[in-house]
Amino acid sequence: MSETAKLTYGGAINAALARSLDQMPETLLFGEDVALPGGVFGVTRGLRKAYGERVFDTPISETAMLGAAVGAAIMGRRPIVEIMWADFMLVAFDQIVNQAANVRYVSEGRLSAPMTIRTQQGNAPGACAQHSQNLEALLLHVPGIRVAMPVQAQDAYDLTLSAVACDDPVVVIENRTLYAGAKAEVQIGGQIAPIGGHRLRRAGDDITVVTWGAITSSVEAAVDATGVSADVIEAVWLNPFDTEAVLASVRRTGRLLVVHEANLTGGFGAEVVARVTESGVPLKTPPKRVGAKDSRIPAAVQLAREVLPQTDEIAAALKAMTR
Amino acid sequence: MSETAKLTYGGAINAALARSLDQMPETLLFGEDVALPGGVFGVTRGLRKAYGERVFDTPISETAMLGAAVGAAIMGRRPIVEIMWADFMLVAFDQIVNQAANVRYVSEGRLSAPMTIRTQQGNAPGACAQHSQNLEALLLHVPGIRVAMPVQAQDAYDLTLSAVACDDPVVVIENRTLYAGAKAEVQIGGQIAPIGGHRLRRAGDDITVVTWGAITSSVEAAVDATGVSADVIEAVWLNPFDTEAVLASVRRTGRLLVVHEANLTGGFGAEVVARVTESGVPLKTPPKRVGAKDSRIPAAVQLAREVLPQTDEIAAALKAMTR
Amino acid sequence: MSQELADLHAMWRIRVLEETILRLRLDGDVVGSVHLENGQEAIAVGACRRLRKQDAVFSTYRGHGWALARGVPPEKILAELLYRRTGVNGGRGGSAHFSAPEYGFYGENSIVGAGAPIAVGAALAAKFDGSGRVALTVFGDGAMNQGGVTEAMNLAAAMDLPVVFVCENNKYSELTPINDMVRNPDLSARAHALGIPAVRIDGNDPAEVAAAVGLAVTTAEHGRGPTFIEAATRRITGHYIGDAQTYRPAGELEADEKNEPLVRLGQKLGEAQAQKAEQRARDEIAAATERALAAPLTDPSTAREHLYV
Amino acid sequence: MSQELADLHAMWRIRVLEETILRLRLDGDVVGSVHLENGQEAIAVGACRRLRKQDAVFSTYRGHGWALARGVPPEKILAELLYRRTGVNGGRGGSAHFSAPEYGFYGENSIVGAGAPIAVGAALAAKFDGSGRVALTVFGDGAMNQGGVTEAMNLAAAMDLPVVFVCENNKYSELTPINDMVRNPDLSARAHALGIPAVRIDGNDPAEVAAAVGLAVTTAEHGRGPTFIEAATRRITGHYIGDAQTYRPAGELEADEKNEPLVRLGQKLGEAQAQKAEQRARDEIAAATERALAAPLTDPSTAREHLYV
Ligand SMILES: Cc1ncc(C[n+]2csc(CCOP(=O)(O)OP(=O)(O)O)c2C)c(N)n1
Ligand SMILES: Cc1ncc(C[n+]2csc(CCOP(=O)(O)OP(=O)(O)O)c2C)c(N)n1
Ligand SMILES: [Mg+2]
Ligand SMILES: [Mg+2]
Repeated sequence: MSETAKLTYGGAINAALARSLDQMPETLLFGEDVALPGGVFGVTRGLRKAYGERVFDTPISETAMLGAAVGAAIMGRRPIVEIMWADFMLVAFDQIVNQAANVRYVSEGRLSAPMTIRTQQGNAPGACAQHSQNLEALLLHVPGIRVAMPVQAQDAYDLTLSAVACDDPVVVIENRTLYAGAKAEVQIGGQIAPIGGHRLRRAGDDITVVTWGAITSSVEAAVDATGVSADVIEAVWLNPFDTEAVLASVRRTGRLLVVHEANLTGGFGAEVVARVTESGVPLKTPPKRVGAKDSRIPAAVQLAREVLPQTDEIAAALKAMTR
Repeated sequence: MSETAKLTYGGAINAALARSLDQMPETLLFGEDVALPGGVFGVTRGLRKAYGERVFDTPISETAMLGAAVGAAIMGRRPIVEIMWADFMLVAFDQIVNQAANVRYVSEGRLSAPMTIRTQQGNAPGACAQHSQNLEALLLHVPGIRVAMPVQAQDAYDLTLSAVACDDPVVVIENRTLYAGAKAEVQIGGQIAPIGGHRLRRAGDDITVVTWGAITSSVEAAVDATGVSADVIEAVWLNPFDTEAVLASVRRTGRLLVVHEANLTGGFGAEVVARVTESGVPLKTPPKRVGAKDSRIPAAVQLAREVLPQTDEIAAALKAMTR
Repeated sequence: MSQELADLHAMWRIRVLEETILRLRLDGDVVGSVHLENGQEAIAVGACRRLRKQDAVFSTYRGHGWALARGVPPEKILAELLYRRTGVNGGRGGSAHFSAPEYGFYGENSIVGAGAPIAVGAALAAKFDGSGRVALTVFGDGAMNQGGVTEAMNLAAAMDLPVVFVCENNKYSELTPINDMVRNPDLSARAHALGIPAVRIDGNDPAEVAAAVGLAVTTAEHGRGPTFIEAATRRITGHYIGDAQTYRPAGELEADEKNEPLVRLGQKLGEAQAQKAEQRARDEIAAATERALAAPLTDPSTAREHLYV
Repeated sequence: MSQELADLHAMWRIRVLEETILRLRLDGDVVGSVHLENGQEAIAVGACRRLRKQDAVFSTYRGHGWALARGVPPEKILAELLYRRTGVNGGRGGSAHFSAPEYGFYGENSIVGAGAPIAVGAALAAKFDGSGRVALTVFGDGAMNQGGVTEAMNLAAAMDLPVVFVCENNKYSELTPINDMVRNPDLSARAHALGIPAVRIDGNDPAEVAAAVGLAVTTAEHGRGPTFIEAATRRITGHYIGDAQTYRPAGELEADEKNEPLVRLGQKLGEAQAQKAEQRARDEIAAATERALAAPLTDPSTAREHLYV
């Protein structure tokens, strides 16, 4: 039974976690500061109180946390583990890539690891190089791991539930700049959708823009400011990625722009461009990617702005490509 | 003063390391089993004896090893650290991505980390999923880290020396199936080249094939078997990547095939395709990538063969694209 | 059959299995890296006889014997190494990374130390699933220097989770002596420091191992959390096949071979009994090998199944 | 000036620097996450006065005070946080990740525990470069549960490297009490277990810290390797700015504020001396702040420099 509630992005995640804990007794929720303190961003507030010991705080031991998630998942629990910043995955990347990703495949399907890793990433003003990276591309090169990246409150709610219900490891990448944004109407309590799919944020005829993550709003702003008639496809699921939807759009528009906040070289934008160009869809103009300029991320706001993709750069690309 | 010697691939690396230790007193060489035992593949044999305490064995502590390399490099040493398998980087990926890569940039050039990480990767018959991955794409998405991938003995010698002499962190990715191969004439003792560049393995007019790593020999075999007139560009340096050379070739051939052993999705092949198609170079046929089919790697040889790219698949692509 | 005879027989099963694998590897039937546990059989045998059906073992790449001791039929292990359809994972795991959950064997792990946190997770699940499961994870002396192992031990201690940490201290990590890699050769001290009860035992005596593991299981069952067992042993074979063991001081291997568990328990029980135990094991493994070799190779067309649901 | 008065003055410099940063942050001149070390100043001050020019400090994100105690001019620290050209890294490091090697301050680190292995590397370099360097790395109680810290300690112990491991045990990791995250609250036991001499000291007494660090430096200098110092302290401010500290039991903060190092040493030295020390610090930091604010912002066009040579 579906109803609506006015929720922030963070609130929508909280609601999805509460529902998971409520309706899926095998769920566990843990991470640093998530239980008694309710999370450093307040996203897990109230859940310990409501659901008791299934929600707990952990030591600062990402390897143990992720390993524990793998082990608990193998045994039939449905752990939801928070890695406070995506950058911190890297101290424990083995447990994702060499462990979680292998469970189902190597066991020939005898075991599975229905675990969800919640994390958040990206730059926020003043964040240092070790707290600013966009790392989805690293995960997307790893078969066996699913990746979702919600931006709107409704998606934050829906994708979190789909991830928790998924019988394979899913990394849900959130964004801390969105947690406490404006409230939006969110449909809650509806059916949990299977993983996959995309969101069409703008519909148009002259260019296809594929994007994901918080920068989606810059893309929308650039489209609106330029008046370019663009399909804006937000890839809320990056694995599985909705290649068909992108191809169908490009077949119509004949142009492809991919925008992500992650570093350009080796970003997932390259994969999107490769899939589209390999398909042989005719293009009226060469495809283009906008991403962070190959660099570490400086703390200084005025420097970070030079490195990270900005709305005007996206707008310029839209105009140049559709001219 | 340059002379030649008959060396295996492993022997060439050993010679390069010996020369580094000999001529660069600030070098250190360490890793698991590298010193007294001479390395599990024998690549570092004799170096402890010849160079004493600068060559030493470490505990099974990749985080401490890589962190120690960062710290020693910052202080002016030139550490060469061996990570026995690229898969094992992942227990300590933080020290590469969040530490080594940041040193020069974040310190505004006041510090640098002239360290070399030697590792080896890829599948060999019977290797399990945790000892078979090709992980260069993960490193190539990280600005601040250089990546080399020698296949021929001469390159193993040359690139190792260029890496050690480089004032930034370099990961040299070797391949264990090559260590004990046939001996080849290797020019030793010549000038140490700066990092960068490519090798043209075959010259032709109808298609450009970009490849790297041990699979280069499958590409050569496929070109030779099909008789297709192909430029085969081996990207021995993946960062810096010789985009110009690739573009120049494709401008001439009008066709692009990229072949790597790594998993297709999110592999560096996508980046190559993206750079070429973004450049607007006219293509006579859509570009194509051949890589491992998105999968974990099974130990069973007959299964691994299904997943990993084979010569006949490359040959088929060459024929189909030039038909 | 006396417990000692049963132990000896169980150890012989492992030894013969490993010898068989060695032969298959040298003959080229098995390919790739293979890690044998000759000399260390008493730990798997002593430990597994105190584990219950609901318990879960997480081993390293050196895990054939643990799987066997846990009850996995030798035929299925051999078939796995031979990449047959009848292997526990149809050959996807191979020698170093197979699992057989239906026998309480949750898998080998080829990343040093990585099984420890996963075992802690299995114990965490037990806190909620009413299974009464105890998770046992085994790793080497060298693995103690992998940070994740300390993290796992601390997490288990902080949460009082039912885990048994077994450190097979065979004094070497691949080709490097542990004593060159640590200041304090008493590895159990690290567990103590985390507040975990820890014992150092003779890992070449299955009875001593069984006693220690039995106590650990009881401790875990009663909600009192993890135990750490440092079991001294020696591998009397190379780390991998082809390892010439030049790193061993003169005489060491000979001494180790005198003290190895099969020799020791065999001498205690007398030649007649020992030979009977050995022969039964040989017969069983020989039959299993034949069946494994006769099984069909896993169909290559299945290679891409089971990546996702 | 007596040592005690010098210590008090040095601690006041840190306190006023942190207060200034807080004000700048609340005013919006400084943006992003900022971690203050109010209450913990005695550790940086006591330690740094026993370090020599050639020594190297590796701190956490909570490192402003360590940089200052190491001799980095306050103006350069403030300018860094304000993203000015005169900042130690021109604003690329910011509050949580700056370095100033010319002052022996090799940087903050925003990855918990990651500085420890790097410090070990700096000590490793000292083994070969004739510098006589001792590397000091400081981290929190929570960082003890990050595996890399154990790895780093073991490597330093095994190789007898000149490292001082300082654990600032302020009893909390962000919002979580350390005692909920470990069984054994004596964190120094872990170092002991690795064969590292370890002491637990009052981290709110700069003299006690100096004595412990002095001994550690001597130990390291003489080739006897690392020392571990667990310094008990309390932060009397939030973990980050905006942290309401609701996780603290009633009365704790008040007690901590009575026992904080500036109050304690101030009372010992008397109001007159204490006020003089404070005032000098205030004057100095105020002047530094003015200069830092007056400096030009780093030119955005330099953003892409220094990625590679
Ligand atoms: C993280 C990681 N680092 C290195 C290796 C390579 N390696 C495989 S076995 C081994 C030695 C392990 O020694 P120990 O833990 O004592 O176990 P043993 O082999 O003696 O049983 C090493 C270094 C690995 N598999 N994983
Ligand atoms: C690897 C990693 N995990 C988590 C964090 C997030 N984090 C930042 S500070 C902190 C608490 C650290 O506590 P402690 O080590 O006691 O140091 P304190 O802040 O008390 O000085 C955490 C969990 C991080 N920065 N790095
Ligand atoms: Mg061992
Ligand atoms: Mg703390």
